[in-house]
Amino acid sequence: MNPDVRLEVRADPKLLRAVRAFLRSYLESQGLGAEAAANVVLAVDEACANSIRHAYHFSTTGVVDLVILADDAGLEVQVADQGETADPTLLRRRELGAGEVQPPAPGGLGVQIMYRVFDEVSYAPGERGGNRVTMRLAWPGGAGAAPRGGA
Amino acid sequence: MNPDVRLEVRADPKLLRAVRAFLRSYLESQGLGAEAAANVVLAVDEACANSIRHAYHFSTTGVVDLVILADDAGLEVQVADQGETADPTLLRRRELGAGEVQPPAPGGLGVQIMYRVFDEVSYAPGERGGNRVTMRLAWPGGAGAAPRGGA
Amino acid sequence: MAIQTEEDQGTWTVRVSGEVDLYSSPEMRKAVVEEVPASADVLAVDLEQVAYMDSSGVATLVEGLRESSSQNRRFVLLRPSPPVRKVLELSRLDMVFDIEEGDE
Amino acid sequence: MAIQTEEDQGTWTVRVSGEVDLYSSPEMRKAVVEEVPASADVLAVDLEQVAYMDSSGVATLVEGLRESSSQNRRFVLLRPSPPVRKVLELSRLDMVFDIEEGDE
Ligand SMILES: Nc1ncnc2c1ncn2[C@@H]1O[C@H](COP(=O)(O)OP(=O)(O)O)[C@@H](O)[C@H]1O
Ligand SMILES: Nc1ncnc2c1ncn2[C@@H]1O[C@H](COP(=O)(O)OP(=O)(O)O)[C@@H](O)[C@H]1O
Repeated sequence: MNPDVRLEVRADPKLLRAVRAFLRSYLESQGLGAEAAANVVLAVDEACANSIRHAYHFSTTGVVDLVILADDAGLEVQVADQGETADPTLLRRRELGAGEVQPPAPGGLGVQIMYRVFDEVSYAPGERGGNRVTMRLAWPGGAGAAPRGGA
Repeated sequence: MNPDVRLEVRADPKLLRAVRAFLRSYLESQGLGAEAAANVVLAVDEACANSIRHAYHFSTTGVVDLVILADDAGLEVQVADQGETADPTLLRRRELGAGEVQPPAPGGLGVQIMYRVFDEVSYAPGERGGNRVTMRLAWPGGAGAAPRGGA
Repeated sequence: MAIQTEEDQGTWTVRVSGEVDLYSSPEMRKAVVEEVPASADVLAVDLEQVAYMDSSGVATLVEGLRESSSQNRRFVLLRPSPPVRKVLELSRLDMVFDIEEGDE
Repeated sequence: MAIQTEEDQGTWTVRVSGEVDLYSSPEMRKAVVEEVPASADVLAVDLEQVAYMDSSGVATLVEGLRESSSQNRRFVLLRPSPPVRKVLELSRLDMVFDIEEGDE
């Protein structure tokens, strides 16, 4: 896969809207349906928001680094920061067992959304500190099935 | 000025739409009016299209590199490529004298659009070949007059 | 994002429109957590015009729900738009809220 | 971008919608330069639904104009949208085209 795009954004919550606009248009041009695209946009936004909040603690001098790759099989998005490295136990997939009810807590949602939207999510500490999350999604309908190449 | 965004896009015409969507949303969040924003989007798109066409000759392995900076005074956008360096005589501002009529030729429009939209446009050959164009615009209404910080 | 508020016979309605995200959710928090009049028996958050909501928006709604419970106030989400429904579902919190679809 | 064509009493109408840019203008070129039937006396390019046009779109319209002149065919732009007007103006080519605003 050759990266289609690399996007380095100052860690400013105000810039997230433009990142989402980019992604929506990009995913549409890749032929991904609007609903699936909306989910991807949400999950990537959550990853960026986590870098801003938890890695940089809202210091807007930090940079959030997105890499977007696509081929006939699927999509890969990487989101990296050079802030405070996360406690790995907080980054695990959690699913509710039968009969369990999600306690309505106001936190702990973003990472689980990423797991639920993408087929694969893996976190790694950055080379020089920070965090990198790599998220992969097969195009719906199987390899090369999405009508990529659409206008 | 600290850069808000750096965007490296594969030199594929199909990706320009997403770049425009990013810019539109970014300029709106900077408080620039819709009409002025549309002009900026057009001029930046012309610079990117020139890198794809003239520097890379549509070879999609090239990369177009955008840097976007803003402060209270204005906006700066840089578009760079590492392709074939342009003949500088083709990059000059041309204005029609009184009574002159633009010959309706199908080329030679993009660079002049950039000069007409931005306050300052300057071309320089890249450090290792290629081209870099730097475009600056004061926010309409004078220093800090644009209602920046809007949602 | 934009917020409009309205009072009608003990029901305090907060109408949210646009995109609710890390940048804008603090403003929504003011409206659904901090600035609800003590006299309100019902807090209704109208989400029909919300084009986007992230988990910080969901977290804010959870705070509004908790705060309302502690005040014995009913907390209801009115006509959540498809993107709101989706993020609630992905957060596994769609069953936690009192959701109304009708015309108020 | 999407293209629709229609023939009516010697007038060939090409209706363009969406965004015309470096990626999509080759398709518009087909419709306004290559695939116009020889029988057409008038080529009308309807630009009312064009949300964006760059200079490659303008260059394509100039080609259509030239090609039409050489065929003794009238070339007219119908109801150009504000973004089309803007790029024609910035290209200093707004006076070159025959522009019609009316209902055809
Ligand atoms: N990029 C990151 N940098 C540092 N810590 C992170 C990062 N992403 C996630 N975390 C950690 O993982 C936790 C869970 O994240 P999340 O599921 O998004 O919920 P929340 O952000 O509401 O806490 C965060 O509280 C934080 O401690
Ligand atoms: N990034 C670039 N790389 C190489 N050449 C360029 C670049 N930008 C502009 N040029 C040169 O400048 C000329 C004028 O560009 P422009 O005004 O956009 O018109 P057009 O693209 O229709 O020729 C181009 O034909 C090309 O020779």
